[in-house]
Amino acid sequence: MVDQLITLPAFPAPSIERADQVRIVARENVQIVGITARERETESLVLAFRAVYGLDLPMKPARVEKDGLAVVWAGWHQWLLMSDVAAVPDLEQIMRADFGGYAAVVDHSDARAIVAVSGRRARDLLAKGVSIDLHPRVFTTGDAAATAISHVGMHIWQTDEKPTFELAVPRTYADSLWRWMERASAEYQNSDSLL
Amino acid sequence: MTTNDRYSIFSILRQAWRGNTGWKPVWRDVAPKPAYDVVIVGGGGHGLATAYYLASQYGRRRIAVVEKGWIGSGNVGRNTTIIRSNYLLPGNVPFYELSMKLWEGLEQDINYNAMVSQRGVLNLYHSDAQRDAYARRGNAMRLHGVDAELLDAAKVRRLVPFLDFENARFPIRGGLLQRRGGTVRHDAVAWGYARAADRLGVDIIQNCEVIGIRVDGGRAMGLDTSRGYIGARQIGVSVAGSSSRVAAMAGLRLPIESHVLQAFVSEAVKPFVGGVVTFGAGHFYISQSDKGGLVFGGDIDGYNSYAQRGNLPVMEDVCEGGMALMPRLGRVRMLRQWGGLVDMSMDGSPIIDRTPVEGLYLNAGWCYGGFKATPAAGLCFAHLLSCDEPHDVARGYRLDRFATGHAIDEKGMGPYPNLH
Amino acid sequence: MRINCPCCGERSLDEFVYYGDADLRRPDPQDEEAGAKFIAYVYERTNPSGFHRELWYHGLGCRTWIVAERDTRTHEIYATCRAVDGGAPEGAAADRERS
Amino acid sequence: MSERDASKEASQSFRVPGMGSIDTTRTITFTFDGRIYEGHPGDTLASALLANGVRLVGRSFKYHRPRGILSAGSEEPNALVELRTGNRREPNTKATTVELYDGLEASSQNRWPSLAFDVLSINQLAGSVLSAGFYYKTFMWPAAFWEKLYEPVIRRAAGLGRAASEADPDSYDKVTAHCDVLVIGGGPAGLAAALSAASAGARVIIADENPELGGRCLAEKRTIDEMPSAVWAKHAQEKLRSTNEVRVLTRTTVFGVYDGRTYGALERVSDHLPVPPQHQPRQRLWRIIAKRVVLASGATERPMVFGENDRPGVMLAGAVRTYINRFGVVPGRHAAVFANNDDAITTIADIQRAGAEVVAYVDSRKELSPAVLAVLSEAGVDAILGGHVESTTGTRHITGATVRTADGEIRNLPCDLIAMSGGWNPNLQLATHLNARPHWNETIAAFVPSALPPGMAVAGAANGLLTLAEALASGAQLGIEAAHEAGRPAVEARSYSTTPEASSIAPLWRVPETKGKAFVDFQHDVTTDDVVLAHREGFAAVEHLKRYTTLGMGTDQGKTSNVNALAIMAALTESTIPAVGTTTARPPYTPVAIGALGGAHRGRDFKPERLPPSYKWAREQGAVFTQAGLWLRPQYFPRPGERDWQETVFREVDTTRNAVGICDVSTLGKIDVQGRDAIKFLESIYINNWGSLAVGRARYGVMLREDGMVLDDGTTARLGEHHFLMTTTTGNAAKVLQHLEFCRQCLWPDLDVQLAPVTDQWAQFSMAGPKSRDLLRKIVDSEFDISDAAFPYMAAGEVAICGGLKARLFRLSFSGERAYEIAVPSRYGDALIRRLMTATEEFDGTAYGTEAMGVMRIEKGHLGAAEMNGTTTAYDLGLGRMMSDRKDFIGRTLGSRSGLMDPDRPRLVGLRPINPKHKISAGAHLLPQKAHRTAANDEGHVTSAAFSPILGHTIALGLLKRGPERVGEIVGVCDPVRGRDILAKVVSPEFFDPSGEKLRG
Repeated sequence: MVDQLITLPAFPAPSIERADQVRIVARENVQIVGITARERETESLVLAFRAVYGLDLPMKPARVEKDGLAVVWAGWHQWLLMSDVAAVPDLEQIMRADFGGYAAVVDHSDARAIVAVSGRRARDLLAKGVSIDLHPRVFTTGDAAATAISHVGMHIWQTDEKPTFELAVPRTYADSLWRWMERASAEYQNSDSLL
Repeated sequence: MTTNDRYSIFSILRQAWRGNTGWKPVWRDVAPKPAYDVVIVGGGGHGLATAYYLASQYGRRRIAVVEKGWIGSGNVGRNTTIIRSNYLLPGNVPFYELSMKLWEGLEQDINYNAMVSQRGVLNLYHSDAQRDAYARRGNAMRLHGVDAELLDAAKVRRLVPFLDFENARFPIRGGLLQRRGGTVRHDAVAWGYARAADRLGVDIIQNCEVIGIRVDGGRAMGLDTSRGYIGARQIGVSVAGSSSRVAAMAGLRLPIESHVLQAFVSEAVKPFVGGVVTFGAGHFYISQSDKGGLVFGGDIDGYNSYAQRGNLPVMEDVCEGGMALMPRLGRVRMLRQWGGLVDMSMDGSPIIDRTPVEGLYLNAGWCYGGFKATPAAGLCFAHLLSCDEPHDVARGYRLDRFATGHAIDEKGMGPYPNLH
Repeated sequence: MRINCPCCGERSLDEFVYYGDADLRRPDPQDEEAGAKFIAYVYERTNPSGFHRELWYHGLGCRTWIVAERDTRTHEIYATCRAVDGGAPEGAAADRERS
Repeated sequence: MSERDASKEASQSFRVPGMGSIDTTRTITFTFDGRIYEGHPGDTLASALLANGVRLVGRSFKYHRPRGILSAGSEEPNALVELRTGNRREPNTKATTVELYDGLEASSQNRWPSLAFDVLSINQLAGSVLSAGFYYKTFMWPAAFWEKLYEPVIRRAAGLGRAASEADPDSYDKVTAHCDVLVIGGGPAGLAAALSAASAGARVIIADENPELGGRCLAEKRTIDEMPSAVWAKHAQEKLRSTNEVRVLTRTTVFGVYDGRTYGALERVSDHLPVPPQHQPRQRLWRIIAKRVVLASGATERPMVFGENDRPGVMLAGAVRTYINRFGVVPGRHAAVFANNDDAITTIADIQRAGAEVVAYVDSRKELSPAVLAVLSEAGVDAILGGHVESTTGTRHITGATVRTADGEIRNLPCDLIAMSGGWNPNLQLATHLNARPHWNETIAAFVPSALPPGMAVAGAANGLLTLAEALASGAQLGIEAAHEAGRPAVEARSYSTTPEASSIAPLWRVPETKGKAFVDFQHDVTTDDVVLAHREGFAAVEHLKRYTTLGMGTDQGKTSNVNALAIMAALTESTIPAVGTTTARPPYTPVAIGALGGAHRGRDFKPERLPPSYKWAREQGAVFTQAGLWLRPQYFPRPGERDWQETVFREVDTTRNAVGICDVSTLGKIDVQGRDAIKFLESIYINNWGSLAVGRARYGVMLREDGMVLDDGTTARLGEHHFLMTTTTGNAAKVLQHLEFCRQCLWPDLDVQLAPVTDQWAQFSMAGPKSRDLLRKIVDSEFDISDAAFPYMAAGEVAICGGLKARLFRLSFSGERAYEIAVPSRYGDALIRRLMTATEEFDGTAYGTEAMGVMRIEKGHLGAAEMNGTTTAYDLGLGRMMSDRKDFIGRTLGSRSGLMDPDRPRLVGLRPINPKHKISAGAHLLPQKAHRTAANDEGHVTSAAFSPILGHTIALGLLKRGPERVGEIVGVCDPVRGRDILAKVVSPEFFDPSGEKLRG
């Protein structure tokens, strides 16, 4: 009967559409699990993970994905694992069971809220709040970064060439950042934006 | 001083009549003598004030001030000109109040108009906790006989209606006001003290950089400078951001880090900001000069630096605070930005003390608060140099207070200079 | 100023928190000189004008503590590394520019 | 001609048909000082005013002398206006940089009652009294008169324009951009550089402060590759705009150079429009991170320093050419040209082509090159070589020039325009922002960049290469090099053909004999006499000169005055110009609106808002919120009929103490700590012992800074053998995480410890009060035993609630009541608070906010931020007993310094007023009962205070000298800023249930 408890979306709206320029979509119901390799166990963790999921935990800021399980580099020997709630009921439990010996496993499903920013002006929009270089020559599909948007720490990665960027932001800031995105993207309503 | 070089409206008219051809140099341009009784290292506000009080209050003679550049080239010419004595801790309040009293009589004392202007200093609070902290501070001031008023939002609104009271992210709930606080024309302080000291025979030696301190048997003998060796019975180091460098010449390590503090001035606009206002929910404070420039600043850049220039993030942070507090500033233009080299101590409070090297004395650790302290720092340093014991109001400013656990930590930030 | 985080790459200043001198080592509390040594450790600084090894925390990033070798006169950063590596950057510019 | 003719001019009678490159087919109107004029799109306010014969535009700062238009760019010191009106009013706006738009409103400033008749212009009669720094010498007696009389008068005269008196209605934006090559300046050098870099495929940003790229190409009659230079520039701009990876930023000024190859630039997105278009910012701040930079910022022409050289009608020669060639406006009908260099010669032909007369060409040089002489004779002008303009006549604009010829003859030339040129100063400001010192170049008699910021190269006039050919060649070459150094393939620099030009100069820093004031700094009225006086009084060092005379401190930042002043001072001190020094430029290159630097972070968006999981619900309840750092927390929940916040808070406390209260405590920091060495780690962080903590139990812990002061407190629960959950105070969450990471990475890197901040993961609610377990029972699934036996005080464990939702349950109490904290994943927080509030109805429970929480924690003597204020030790706060002597921990060694062990230190006590009606407020100081109210008797202060509904009087916590020894004593509670002074009894800080029976149940 858990369903009696209605979950509250992290973001105040499902999406923001700006003509054909930018599309901002809240991605609710993603399971996020953080794993941090225990001291001197990284190698075993990587091997075990490869054995189970056929994925290499990236050793640099990057994102890999296979069969609905995504892995994003999140710091030194730290990763965020992601899957849809529907796909895997309790990702944390599974990860703890499989890798608890090699890594600290922590559920972040509700700590982060994920929003997807896509469209031809996506980079221009993000440039207003993100200080890293997202130019295709520097940052492309599969790349990830731990940085900040509008003074709030977050993780960002690119998933396709539209381009689409996904941002994992602290849930308690989600409302505030959404308002920021609404304001910052407003100018793209008129396609002849001056930027 | 003789009447004909005493400044007054009459001297101005007399000189104007002669096409201003009769004015004399404000201080003599002298070459260093082989030796002095006291050599003050650093021709800033503190050093010049020290020299002046040594001569005027303690009857000392054979005094020199050596300055590596031109006098007043350091923080006395790179600050936001604020004077106040709204401190919290017993180790600080009497000192800064003495400084305030000296400011109040300064111009008549040195016959130089430094435009000491007591238009008030208002610290805004935005929460009950901040209010209580300011109440504690205000009460401490009152117990020390210093003026302080705790204002509610309505009173603040009457005093400074130009702030954003409506849609501020952190609404203004009130403020702590010190009416006797205000501003002073910073460069004039250096020039005025220089002129007054010069009249009392003090040698002010510019372009004279100290490159070594000669120590013999634990005693300081003199200084090697870019203009030759200068013997000294006593050496007073008063060099703000360069304190660690100069102290190192005598083998000393100080509880000090040098950091950059930025300040900003806007284009001149018709005056509308009366006194000094400090934002309690952001890094921003502002006043307006008699020329109309809005003078404002914020937090230090926050890392060790000798570069004397500020960075962009801090400039943006300060202006964000400014726009949050005074959104009418939006179309006023920032004209100049500069960086001062501040000597951040480990507890945010200064040091006026002897050093382990006999004959070598230190006046340092002023953080970003050195300007308002200029007269008292000069007087207390002169006192120390002449009586070989601390002035009553400066007893807490010992070099060994960290070892004994007597830090004077107004902000409670602990031994992290960039947080004070 | 831009700091090269060994994990994340070059980032702008506002992602970092400054801590200070990276050459200070926490003394052994059992040392009979512990008192004096802790005072030096916590309160005394070389505060050089020039080459400085210093600690930065990539707080708005990967939360790594970083040792940077920087000139305090020019703000030029010669090298950075993770603090856990003992603060000795690969190809350390330590000897260079020490003057 | 008479100066009054100007006002009689028909509309745009100074516009020359067929000249200039702006669109004269469309006409727009604007007003200046309320009078309506016509102009064309593409005009600046200055060119439009000149077209209409308006010469008197402003008044100077000190003497209020009539001033006109000196330049055609951002170096303008004189033509400052208030642009726009109301809350969009922009003071001190340079007419020379304002793009004309239909309906533009501008007015002159710093004059009263009118521009034509300004009362304060009498100041100039007192000129020699108001000499440099006169105010330092007077206004001293009597002292009190400064604030009362002198200063108010000075302040009334101070300032230039008026700032808007309402909030700026427009929005601002910030962008970070990265590129391979940033080209600063879109003149010939910049265009060539950008074309080169673009041809190598580099990511290029080219920024120029004007609406079109081209720079002097648009202002001069020159040819490039057989094209008129203006046409070439147009093509170049189009080429760049159509090239991939090239971003052309017009109306954009790069104002500052910062560390890490970061450049600050301001884009004036909408300033050329009446108001910004919908959703568009007024201006946009660019932070540009560039691998390489080509500085092509051009040069600024120097005025000549002669008598009355500030009169309207005296203009820079280059500016005259700009108005003629770019705007088709001739600034006068009878012109004299006064110069010391070849470049100015071209002015003659331009003026003549515009149909105006050149009455004379005056050159301070006796000999000129044959080529130049040829040009002169061809122009057929009266050339006065080796001569000087000594003075001018006229009042509101010039009517003539007084010229002294080489053989000393004085000639009065009637004219309404003097085009002057003292040579050109490279715009090298950006090259010096990182403290580099420029060096002196004798050939062009100007400073040029020497040491440069990392990654910067300087092209064209900015580097002292003053001819068009040099500009194009250097730009093309440096653009190639920059792109290559930025990692692009090397390509060949193309070359450009231009017509030859002469460019020699013989500096003249001031005209030897002059009549009247000879101005060096126009805006601040600094004359040669002031420089002489500064020298006489010992202010010879360049910074002294500037500060004493205020030279170069105006809105033009001394662009036209600094070098002339330096040169004059050099002559006075009989030394060289570089010996006198250079003035290091500081950002910004041109003044930047504070709104743009603030960007979007204003009003409600000043800082991001952090919302607890129950926020939405609490809003619906009409809760009053308070800021806790960035958090918005419910302060109290008023109910209908409650008179004030106090009544509400009493009710919340009372209900909690007698039934049950619910509070959102999700804001407390939560850090997940794991690892084989987690225990060891906690032992080193906390002052108390952790080894004995069993799995499924929580413990209160206190951590210190290394200097022995309390850093933070909170409970940490052991969830598993090597798994802990640490809680911090709301305010210190980030600080504690940073501290733990420091300890883990910098102090003990070998420990096996993993840290993860999980504050946002959990919605955590406290249920406090005698009925809390009954309430809990209603949501915890039945299979979980929460009896006191199974789940005693300080128990911690996993449960399921509401039919299978996994949750964490802790039995902790901040209030002193039996209390539990239940934590569920945040997304369920909203549903859970609603569920709890429904479930609590039968117990007549309540939600409570931070106020009630504060009351209850003071009743229990628990510590808050006011007690843990960074200057208190564990001893001070009565936690000495917790400190383990069997281990080392952060802060232990320095915590035992003599000063910190001093029994006289203020220590934590409770306080209650002798008279229950009396109020104690935090911030009051504590003194001996009868002691005189002075600092000498100050013994401490009140840290926290609240009215306790249970006890029926105010209670307070305080730090009192030797406090614990003085329980039972009566002390004075002195609160002068609130006008209170009462007596209070020193008591134990635990006011309520000291034995703790209630919380153990």
